[in-house]
Order: sequence, then structure tokens, then C-alpha cells
Amino acid sequence: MYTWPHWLPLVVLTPLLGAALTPIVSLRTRHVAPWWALGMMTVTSVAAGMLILRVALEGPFSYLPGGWVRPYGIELRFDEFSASISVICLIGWLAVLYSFRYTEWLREVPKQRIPYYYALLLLNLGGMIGFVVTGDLFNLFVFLEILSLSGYALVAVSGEHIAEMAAFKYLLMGAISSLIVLFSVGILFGITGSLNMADVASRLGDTGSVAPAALALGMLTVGFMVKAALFPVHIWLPDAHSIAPSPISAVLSGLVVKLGILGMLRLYQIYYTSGIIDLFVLNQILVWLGAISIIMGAFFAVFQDDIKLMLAYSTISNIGYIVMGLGLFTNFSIIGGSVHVFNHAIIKATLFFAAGAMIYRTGYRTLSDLRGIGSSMPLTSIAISIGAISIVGIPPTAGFLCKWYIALGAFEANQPFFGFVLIFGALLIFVYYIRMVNAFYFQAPVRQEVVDATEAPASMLYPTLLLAALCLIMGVLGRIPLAFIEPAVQRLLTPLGG
Amino acid sequence: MKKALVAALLIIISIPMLIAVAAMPPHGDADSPVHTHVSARYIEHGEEEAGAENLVTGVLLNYRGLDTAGEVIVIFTALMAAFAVLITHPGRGEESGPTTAALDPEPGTEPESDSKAPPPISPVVSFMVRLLTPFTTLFAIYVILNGHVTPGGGFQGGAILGGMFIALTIVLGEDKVRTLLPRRAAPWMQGAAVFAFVAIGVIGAATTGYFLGYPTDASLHLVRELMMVVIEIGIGLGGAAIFATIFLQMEAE
Amino acid sequence: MLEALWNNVDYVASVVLFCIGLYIIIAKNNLIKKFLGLNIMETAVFAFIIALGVVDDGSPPIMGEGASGPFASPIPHALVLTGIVVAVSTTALALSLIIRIYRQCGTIEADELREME
Amino acid sequence: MSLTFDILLLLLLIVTALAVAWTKDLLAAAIIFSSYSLMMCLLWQHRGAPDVAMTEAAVGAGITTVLFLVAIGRTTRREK
Repeated sequence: MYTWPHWLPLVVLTPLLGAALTPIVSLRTRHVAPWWALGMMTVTSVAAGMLILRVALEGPFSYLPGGWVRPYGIELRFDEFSASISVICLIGWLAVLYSFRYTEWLREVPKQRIPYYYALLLLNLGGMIGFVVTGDLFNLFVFLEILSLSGYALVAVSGEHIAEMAAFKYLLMGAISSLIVLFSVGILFGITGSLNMADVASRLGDTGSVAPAALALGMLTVGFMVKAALFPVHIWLPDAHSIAPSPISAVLSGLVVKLGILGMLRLYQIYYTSGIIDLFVLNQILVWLGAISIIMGAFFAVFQDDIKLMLAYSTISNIGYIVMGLGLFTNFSIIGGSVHVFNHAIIKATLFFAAGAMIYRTGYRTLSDLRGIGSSMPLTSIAISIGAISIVGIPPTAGFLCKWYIALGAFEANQPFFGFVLIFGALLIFVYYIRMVNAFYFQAPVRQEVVDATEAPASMLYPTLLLAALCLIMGVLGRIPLAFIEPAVQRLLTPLGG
Repeated sequence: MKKALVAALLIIISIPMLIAVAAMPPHGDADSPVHTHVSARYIEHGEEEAGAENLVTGVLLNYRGLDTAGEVIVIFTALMAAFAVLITHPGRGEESGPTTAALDPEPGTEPESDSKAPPPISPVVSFMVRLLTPFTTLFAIYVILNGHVTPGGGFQGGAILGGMFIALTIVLGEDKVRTLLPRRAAPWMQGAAVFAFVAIGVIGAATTGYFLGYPTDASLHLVRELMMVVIEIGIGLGGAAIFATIFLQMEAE
Repeated sequence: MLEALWNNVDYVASVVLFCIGLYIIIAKNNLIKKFLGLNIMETAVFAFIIALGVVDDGSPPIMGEGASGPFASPIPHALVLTGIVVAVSTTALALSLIIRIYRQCGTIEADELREME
Repeated sequence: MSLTFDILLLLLLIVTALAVAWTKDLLAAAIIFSSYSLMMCLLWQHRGAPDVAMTEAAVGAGITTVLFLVAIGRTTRREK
């Protein structure tokens, strides 16, 4: 069953084709659109499950659209890093479910927009899946554009005037970064004559064109850094992620920014295999930028009153952890960083879903307005607390293991300073967690709506609870993704020649 | 001051870029990797392998078909995005409930918003556009259908058709042109490119075992050509419909 | 160095245009102007990619009777075709957003918008 | 002859790009951008890429410019 070869194109094309059909199925009534999107994501998830089963049993495999062998055609490549489509499918499916009630409630969204909202969400998820499974540099760019364009539009969909400005800021920076990526893909094509990643990696070493290769490396890193919202180029993120509708915030914050990281991982695969450039300088830069992001993101998060803005800043901080893990470039730290890509997606989705449920029920989004909500929405409050504990990295939860590994990596790399930065960042986040728990549980409500609030409807509550449970389960079963990623990291760290 | 600073920054940025491009393989050199690796095979065998005299079409539809599929999805995304951003009131004929878009602060107070009443179209322009329409259409169809032999293809033809559509809208008014894109058929037209790609891709998967695979047998080269033409027509129709709709949507805002 | 730059004058022109576009985006305040800058940047990148596929005294990669080599590489052409579509899609979305921003705020100057926030 | 033509074209491209930067009137800037696209299309035709030249003429100089004109019509023509 799982060896059927066409699962791989199916997993990419189902959401994309589903998006193209969404306006058609919702011609008669727009209420079909959410169910249609949910069905498409279900099919996609089944296909993703098959693929992950296959990669677990057989190791990485390829699919050749049109039957053209590498490097003449486009190659779809499924390896251990591509297994992150499991998280994309999970959060995507839950976000669609969560949107059922949430979009109907958003006053500013004209009801006619709703089918297009689901179409864009499907396009975004399909673009991400394509980005993760493609083995071709230009194809990577095309999928990057699909997911970015739909992302910009999804930020603007809520229709508040700030939303459109935030979307425009996001679009401008995103478009520049995409262009930078395209430019460097052009350079790599110019010096190797190929676009297939594995082929580029094997040819790059022999070209001897060190200067163009270095420029391409630098520009690709900058381009993906913008997508991942690392420190100097993070300015688009807080507005965009806090203003988007909550399910979209979860998708953007949990998944879309991670694709910048996955892009960097692919880049590392190419450059480390070819050995054309010593990556030491780049790694040092990345570690420092990561460290600054951790501190700065956490610092700004502490001072926010708006709960979604706080979560958005905490995303910057967590991207810092992941990038620092990559930059330290030891076995432990890369494993920790890549597993944090998975775990942070789940944790951040929990937090945004729970925050969205509170906003849905009360209409308030600041901590000072939401005081005392712990007694009126107990389950949602518990979910948000579990998410907060995980994001700080307190032992039994999902966040702990990754941070532990990254810290181990820092000591392994003989750079204990960064281990302390990590701990300091975690402490800062702990402060914000204390503030939140204090506001929710130990302060008297100031708003009548908060007192009257009840638990969110089932289509919003159960996704939140499921993700919160996953935060705990991943802490206990964290060894499974760890064991899964380890061979891939080993392969990454072993250059082709040596 | 700010401008001078930015200019200085950009000059600093451009120096490493210039150093790098100076070290690129010489421009126009037939022995550079670009010409000796993948494209060498395309140029040598592309015509019989991909089934198109115009190698660019061969690369677009056959060797790198998935890129082109992605490309049509990108432009479809732009359409969905334009809808999601621009729709503020119930569209024509759709559920005519109470309008929810009472957001605009005071649209009437802006000095420039009196552009609502466009100046009348010059009769010469109007006549020329109407006169040229059949020829433009014919040219667009030629470009679409001959994409695999001569320069051009679905996308170029679609852009020409879309441009003609836009010119007609300006001259004839929106309502007359809307009849060309009825509400029920519009989503089918807009998605035509995606549907054509998926349909041909699935046929390819069923017959050759690869998604977007084309029959390679020499006796089947007409079938292969037909499959390409179907995709080109899909891209042409879809592109034209999408351009026209985006334009109408922006005008209607 | 200078000679290499002279030989690769197409690439150099692309880099210059790229930087001019970037300058417009960063230094100009008007959102539409910024987007004109982005389009210049995009075209510069396309020109760079097209220049990669050029071969001296080459003809277009169209086979058939009477065609004789050397042929320009078809791959960059295919890439740029895709790129142009992506560029126009981005432009369409950005301009839609600009129209909405103007509707709601009455201005499209970045600094005035920042004050409104 | 060919080289002179090339250099002239590239210089003109840079000049038009700078003109877009300097023009205060957005409508004029959009039209100058359209001529920039047409020149780029000429350059690509000259570089043996007729397909791309055709697309650029139809999309870059045509559709993109029209979209810019619509946006300028819906917003404002003056850059402050």
C-alpha cells in the first residue's frame, strides 16, 4: 500500500487542486467550502502518513515527474526532513477545523470572502508541502512563492486597516527575499549548469568558482532569514502574526516561518556536501544572530500586553533557538534545532488556538482585559498554560528536550556562552508565563464579558486540547522524532568526499 | 540625508556582488557549465524527446512541467488573493444580504476619489479597439496553438487575450464584457490552467507511470502534441480569465 | 578584474539595476513607487538569468528546418517565463492591498501610514 | 555594431530605471517603467530569447502597467 509511487505527487497536488476547485464547489452555497477544505486536508494527511511510513521503513526516496532522470527533470525527494509534512498536515487540518466558527464570527470579513479564505489556506498548505518535498532549486522557489503569496493575502483577510498595512509590509520584505533567493538560484545555475539540488551539490565542488558560490550562499541565507524572521529582518513578523485571524496566526507562526529554516537546512546540505566553502564564518554569524533573536524576542514579549503580539515576539525568540542550534553545527545542536522545528510548531499552534478561543468568546485581546479568565474558560486556560510551560522548556513537556539538546550542543562546541544565552532567554520567557498565569488565575476579572464567557465551541476547543495534549506527549515520546532525525543529521554532517 | 545613506549602503552591497559576477563563467562562452551540462542534452535530443520544436516550450511543458504547474497555481493564488483582499460587498447575483462593509471611514471626503466618473472615451480609441479585437483574438489563438513550434505559448497568448479583454472593458463598459465571463462559468475558466495540467498529468500517470509523463513512442507523437496543446489552451484561457478578473475586481473596488 | 567585468557587462548591468530597484524600495516613501522599484529589481534578476543562457553568435533555441547552432540554452528562458508570471502575481496582490490601504487611510505614503498606526 | 547597440541599450535601461526613481508624478513613472520593460524586451530578443521577450512585452509592459495605472487611478497620482 505505502509503496504506491504516486503518493508523493498526490500529497502536493491534493491541496492545490482542492484550492482551485473551492470556488466551484462553493458556487451554490459558501457553506460547502470549509467541509471541502477539511476533506482535501484529510486526503492529504492520509497520503502524508503513507509517505512517512515509507521513509521510516525504506529510507529516502524520489519521484520523477515525467520520468526524466536526475538532473534532466524535476525531482521530488522525500527524506527525513520532509517528514515535517506530518506537522503541516496536522496543524493545517486542525486550522481548517478551527476556522469553521472563527471566520463566521469575524465581523470585518465579508461573508463572500470566506470560500477564498479556505482556498488560500489550502494553497498555503500545499505550497509548504511542495517546498518541503521538492529536490529542485527552482521548483523550491516556485513553491516558496505559492506559500508566500497566499500568506500575504491571509494576513490581510481580516480586513482591519492595520491588517492591510501589516500584510503590505510582509509582502514587501517577502517579495525582496524571494527575489534574492531567485538571484542566487540563478548564480548556482550559472556556475554548475544544473538545478537539481543533489546534482548541484556534487558539481559545485569542482567548479572552482568560489566567489559566486559564496555570494549565492550569503544571499540565500539572507533570503531565507527574512522568511524565518531572524533578528535584523524580523520587523514584518509581529504585526503580521498578531493581526491575522488566529488559525492563520497558528499556521504562519507555527509552520510558514519554519520553512525559512528548512530552506537553510537544504542549503547546508548542498554546501556542506560540496565542501566548496568553509561554513565556519557563516555559522558564527548565525549563532550570534540566533542569540540576539532569543534575547530580543523574549525581551519584547515580556513587555507586551496584547496576548497575540506577545506570542508573535516569542516566535522570533524561538526561531533564534533553532538558528542557534544550526549555527553551532554539532550533532546535538542540529538535532535539537530540527526537532524544535516540529515541537515549536505544535506549541505555538496550541497557544494561538487557545488565545484565539479567548478572543472569540470575550472580544478582548490584552492580558489586562482577560484577567480572571481561568475560572470561566478553564480548559482553554489549561491548554494555554501547558503551551506556556512547553515554550519555556520545563521538563516533562515538548520544549524541554530540544532546548536541552541545543544547550548540550553549545557545550559540545566549546561555546558555553551560548548555553547561558539560551538559559537566560528561557528565564525571560518564564517571566512572561508567570505574568500570564497570574493574570488568568490570580486576578479578579475586570470585564463582564470575561465573567460571562463559556468554553469555546467544540470545533475550536478540541483542536486546542488535542494540541495541548500533544505538547505533553511529545515531551514523553520526544525520542521518536529524535531517532528519526538522527540519521538525516548524520548524513548532513558527513561530506560526500569524507 | 537618508537617501545618501541608502545609496552609500547599496554601493557597499554592490561591491561583493560585482566581484562575484566578475568571477562567473564568461558571458556567452559556449564551454561554460550552463551550456555543457543539462542544456546540452536538451538541445541535442530535446526535439524528439520533448516533442516540441520550440525547446522552451519543451522544457516548460515536459522536462520541467511541474514548474509550470506551480506557475499557473501562483497566478491562481494571485486571483484568490485579489478576491480575498478586495471583496467588500456582495458580488453581483450572489447572496444579497445586508452589506457588511460599512468600514470605509469617509470615502467621499478624499480629494482624489472623485475619479469615480471617468472621462468619456475618445471615439477614435473606441473604434480602433473594436476594430482590432478580432485580429487580436486571432493572433492570441495563433500564439497559443503554435507555442510548441514558434515563440509563444499559452501564457503569452493568455496575456494578449487578457489585455484585449481589459481594453474592451475600458471601451465598452464593464457590463457588456461581464457577459463573456458568466458567474457560473467564471471559476471553471479561472481554474482552467490548473485543471488542464492535472488532467494531462493524471493521464500521463495512468499511461506512462509518471505524473506529467508523455508517451515517448514515435508513433504516438500526435497524441503527445495534442496533450501539449490541451495544456496550452488551458493556460491561455485560464491566464486570460484571471487577468481580466483581477482587473475587473480592482476597477470595481 | 575590470576586464572580467567588461566581459560580463550584462551581469554588471543586472547588478546595477538590482541596486537601483532596491534603492527605490528603501528610499522612497510612496507605496506604488516602492512597487515600481520592486518590478525593476525583478526585471534585473530576469535579465541576469537570461544572460546566463546566452551563447556567442547563438540563435534562439527553436529547432526545425533551417535552424543552425549554436543555440542559446532554453532553461533560463523557461525559468524567466515562470518568474515573470510570479512577478505579475505579486504586483497584482500588492496593488490590491495598496488600493485597500488608500481606501481606509487616505494616503499611501509610508511615513504618514506609520504615524497613523 | 552589435556591441554598441548592447551598450546603448544597457545604458538606456539604467537611465530609465533612474528616471523612475526621480519622477514625482506616479503616472509618468508607470509609463517610464513600461518603456523600461519594452527596452528589456528588446534586449532579450537580441539575446536570443524571443519567448521571454514576447512574455515581457505582453505581461511586463502590458498587464503590469495596466494594473499600475488602475491602482494610480484608484489612489493618487502625486508622490509627496
